[in-house]
Amino acid sequence: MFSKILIANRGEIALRIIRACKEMGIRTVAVYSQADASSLHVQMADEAICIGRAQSSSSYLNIPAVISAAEITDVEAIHPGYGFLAENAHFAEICESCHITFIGPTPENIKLMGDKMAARISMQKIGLPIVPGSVSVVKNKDEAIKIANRIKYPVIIKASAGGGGKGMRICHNEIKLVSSFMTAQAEAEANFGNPNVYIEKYIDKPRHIEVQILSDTHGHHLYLGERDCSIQRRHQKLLEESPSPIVDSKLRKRLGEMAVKAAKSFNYVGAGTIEFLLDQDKNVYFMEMNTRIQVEHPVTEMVTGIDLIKQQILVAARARLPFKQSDIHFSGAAIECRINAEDFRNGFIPCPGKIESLILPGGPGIRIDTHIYQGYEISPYYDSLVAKIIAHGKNRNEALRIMQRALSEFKIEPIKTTIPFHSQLLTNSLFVKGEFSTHFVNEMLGEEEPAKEG
Amino acid sequence: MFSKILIANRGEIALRIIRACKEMGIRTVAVYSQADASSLHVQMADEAICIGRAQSSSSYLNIPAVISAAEITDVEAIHPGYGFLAENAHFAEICESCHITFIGPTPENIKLMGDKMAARISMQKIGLPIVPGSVSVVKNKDEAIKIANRIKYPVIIKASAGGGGKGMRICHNEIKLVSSFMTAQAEAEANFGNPNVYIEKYIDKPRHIEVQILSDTHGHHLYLGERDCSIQRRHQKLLEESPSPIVDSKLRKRLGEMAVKAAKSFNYVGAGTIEFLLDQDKNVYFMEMNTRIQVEHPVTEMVTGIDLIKQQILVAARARLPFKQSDIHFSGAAIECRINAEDFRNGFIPCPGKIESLILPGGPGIRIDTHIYQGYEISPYYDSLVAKIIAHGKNRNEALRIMQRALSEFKIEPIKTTIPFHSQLLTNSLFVKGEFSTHFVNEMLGEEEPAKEG
Amino acid sequence: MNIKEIKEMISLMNENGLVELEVEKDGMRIRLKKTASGIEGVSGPIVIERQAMQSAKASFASEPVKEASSKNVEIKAPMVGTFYRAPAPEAPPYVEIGQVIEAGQVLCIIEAMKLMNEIKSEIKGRIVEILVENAEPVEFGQSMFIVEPL
Amino acid sequence: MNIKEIKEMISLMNENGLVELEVEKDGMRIRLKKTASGIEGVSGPIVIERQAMQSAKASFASEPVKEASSKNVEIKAPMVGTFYRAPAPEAPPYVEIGQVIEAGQVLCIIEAMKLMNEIKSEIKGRIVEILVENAEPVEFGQSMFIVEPL
Repeated sequence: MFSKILIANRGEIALRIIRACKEMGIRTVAVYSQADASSLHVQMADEAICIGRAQSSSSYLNIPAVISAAEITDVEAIHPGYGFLAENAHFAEICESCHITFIGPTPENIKLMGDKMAARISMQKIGLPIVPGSVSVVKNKDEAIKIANRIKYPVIIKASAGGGGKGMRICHNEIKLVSSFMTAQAEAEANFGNPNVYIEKYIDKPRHIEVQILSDTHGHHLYLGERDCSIQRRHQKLLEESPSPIVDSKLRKRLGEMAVKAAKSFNYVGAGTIEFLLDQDKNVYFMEMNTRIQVEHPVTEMVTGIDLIKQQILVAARARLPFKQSDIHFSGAAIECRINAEDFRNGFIPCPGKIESLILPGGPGIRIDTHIYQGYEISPYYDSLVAKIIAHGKNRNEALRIMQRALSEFKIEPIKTTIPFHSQLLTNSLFVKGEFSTHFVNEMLGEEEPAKEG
Repeated sequence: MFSKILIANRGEIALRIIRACKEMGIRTVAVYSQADASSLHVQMADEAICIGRAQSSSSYLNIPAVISAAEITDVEAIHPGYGFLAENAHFAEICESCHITFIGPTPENIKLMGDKMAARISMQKIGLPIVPGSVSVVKNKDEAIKIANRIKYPVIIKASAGGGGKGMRICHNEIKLVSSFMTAQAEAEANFGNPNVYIEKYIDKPRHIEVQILSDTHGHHLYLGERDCSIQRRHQKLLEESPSPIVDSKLRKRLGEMAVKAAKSFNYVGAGTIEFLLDQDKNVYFMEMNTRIQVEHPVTEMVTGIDLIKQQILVAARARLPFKQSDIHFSGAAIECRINAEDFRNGFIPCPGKIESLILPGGPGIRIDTHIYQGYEISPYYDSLVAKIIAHGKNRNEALRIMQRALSEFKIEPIKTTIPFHSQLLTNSLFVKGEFSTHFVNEMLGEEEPAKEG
Repeated sequence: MNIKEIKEMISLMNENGLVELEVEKDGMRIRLKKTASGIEGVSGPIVIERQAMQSAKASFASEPVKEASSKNVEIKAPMVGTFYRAPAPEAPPYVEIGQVIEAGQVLCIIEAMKLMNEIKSEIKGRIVEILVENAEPVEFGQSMFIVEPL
Repeated sequence: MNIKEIKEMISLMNENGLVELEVEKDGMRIRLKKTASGIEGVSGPIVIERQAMQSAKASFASEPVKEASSKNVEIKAPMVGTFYRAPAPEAPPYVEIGQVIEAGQVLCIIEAMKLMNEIKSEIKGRIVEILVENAEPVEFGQSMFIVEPL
């Protein structure tokens, strides 16, 4: 086992990892930028090293600085958290060459899943369903029509270099497809400097369901149930829950076994997440895999009772997973609300600033993961996540009520946050009934869909 | 079900009850003294009524003021919390006569268990073991010798009017008994104005083990496992845990069934606690029953997943308990540390004052029940409990590590608290092994025992 | 002026709950200010003000309201209950605005637990304002009347 | 009024939770003001160094230290790594205390990821102090030298 770990991250996830290390008796080294000198992760680690300026490129993304800090503090391993260097295969390779354990998958694991298109092809090969359509560039109108006829309308045109919903066009028939194809190419060129587009079957109002997996270096792979992350806005998740209100135990087992099959197929190591889309008929499509711990991991921890960060550290130290699939039980329901310093009533624009007054929720069924405190200055340099509230109840209904109660307690002045968004969401009758898709937030707020009807 | 409840209490327990009500959709009325105007329970209740001056006698113990507040706010029930009016049969009777539901047992239940001597006699009658000895006043030396010969040495002489260890004398043989008897009478007279003493078998280094029970108005009684509260100083509990490290499932069942038998024997209603002493051979002795919710109820909630406050409210509304004994399962281990504003290094003297800087622990496995916030002024008028930290792990060892980690995170400046005491306790090897009695804190701190060797 | 004197000033501030202290004397000026107060304004050479309660629900005032041109005082509820201006529904009110009252005169009734408690004035004065409607609840310390002492 | 007195004032502020302290005396005026985390505002002829961040671990200074009688500046580490005073274990140090240095002159080496990075002075001056021992780690922004500009 490691005696000392460096945490190459900041904010709540750095604190989360420090907590796991403390409970395991492992000493911790925090790294921080000049903007984060008064941050809690700096205060709570055993050692802390300033590695650069506020800009991430100078600090948290600065590989030489991170490695150098690891060397001068003589750590045996680095935990990358999420974001920053967590899915950087090059960084994982450098760690390896410096004889520092990267707490995460192998560089090869990261590389394979980092190329989203290649990942889908490879998962299709082992029998996972993917969204029907081209997995390569569609050169012209005629090819587009041929593909659309094969996969059936509606279809969606996407920019190869795209992301975040930009440059997408939905087409319900051939006339629309013909008229949209050139426009889509032009938009792709304009937005991404690359005119390449591809065509997929359009999945209307899907659910985003992801499966948590855990793999050790001895070839054991487990699934820890699903998370429903359909509540998102512009591809930013806002609320996650486990179990999903639409996944029954049969579907859970099927999704879990697919996820384990995927992990096994390329000898995955560590904690990972397989993302699926579910259409309205509950058809399942593999989307991608995230080769890191995720922001929303606590909901899985609450319902399984398994500390995922501790397991990441254990498997990185080549330990065997201490349980079998049959040992994993799901208890109650857990919901996570991401409290971001964003003005919900003003297009979710980030609202950094100093916290003059703070009351965090507490009491039964509530877990708080946060790095903020009264007097803390929320920095404009990093993401706007200020706290995760996790509610755990004996069922979804109780978890929702606990969360509503917790939101009503949360005071953070004068910062504008997503708390009012969540309060509104939690009283929406469709949400309460569990009837929602990835379009739900847009619909609730009366915002435009990211993908235009072609 | 009630639509509106008044909470006749303050501090963390008032907040705890407000939380349960919010989750049940019940509106809340807080009452408060002038010293508590900026308290969190006042801020978080739907309505708040000032009922008197800072002194408890003018406010939280002022029955006409509490009842009057209940009448003007038109509530259907009053939750008394713990302390103050919680075990006041007269108050429960007044509530009844004003057609307000007292959320707790019947006045008769409270009265029977309020007389500790009568309670023991009555529990002995139904077959519960009690500590051997006199259950009435011992008039003279000769009677004392007769009793001691019957129950065997060592014995302890206690003042009938006593409490808190005062006026107690331990005697290991007849010579000591004879020499101590008159002294004990004189001390009882001096300390309590009443020379009456009684004699009991002396239980050396016992454990304080209590069983949580839950009874509805339909004659159903359940036990929710035990709490080990042996870590106490001058009869003030400092740390509680469930399960007890020395109670196995067989003993748990035996204690639980005794507790249920006790509750059943006098038609108890609501949440209650049966306190037992366990001697070093694990002989069990009934001590007393507390007819209220207790400070340490969260450890039971964590291991059973049952919200005791919600159950109190439900059974007060004459609902049936929604589970049977066979539905109660115990999961993992939970520990509660009471963080008091007391200077541990200076005889635990209370240290009220304004909280200038506050960081509460968080993260996985941690529940915080507190009414404090940065800027809050801890009042000298009430008890010194400022926060309860509850750690829940998959076993005692993990819970201890989570608690140690949480204690290291807790910052409350410039208030002196029991945090350093708990940090020291949690690294004590005997405590970690689970080897401790009610004398443990005195031994650890090198303090004098409350009862003198005769 | 030396450190010892400043120390004395600070302990004065601590003892008296001051948040700011400014002294100017023989070409010498000292100004001390403490955290966590809602009070910003400073006037005169030495200003002493008490900190107001934070809670919105704490509507009682701990000090009598004093206006610049008057010495009016508030009469506060000594108990929680229901406020009645008259001894019976049909009876005339005990007092009206403008009325001169004697010390010991009954001003209203507060009903608490079915008991009618007569509330008497401790001072002689003139009723300036009646702050509670008939049959409305009052909490402990809530202002009921504003009286101009005579 | 001297530094000792100011230090005493600051510790008085810290001990008593003052946020502002202003003293004017014999054409001299001192005003100290605190935020929640440290001493912030400064005016008057004597400049007080910005207080270090709360964390014991944040040992870098964000502002150059300026003493009343000098304009000395700090040379800080531009990267994390191991500090070496000489190009090789046996070689003489690049600079010694009292030595005059030119702009562009190498002052030390910081080793990071097995690379030896020469750290050069941006100013001409005289080495007043060397704050890091040979072969000790330095973090980003840590002061290594105090230089009196010439």
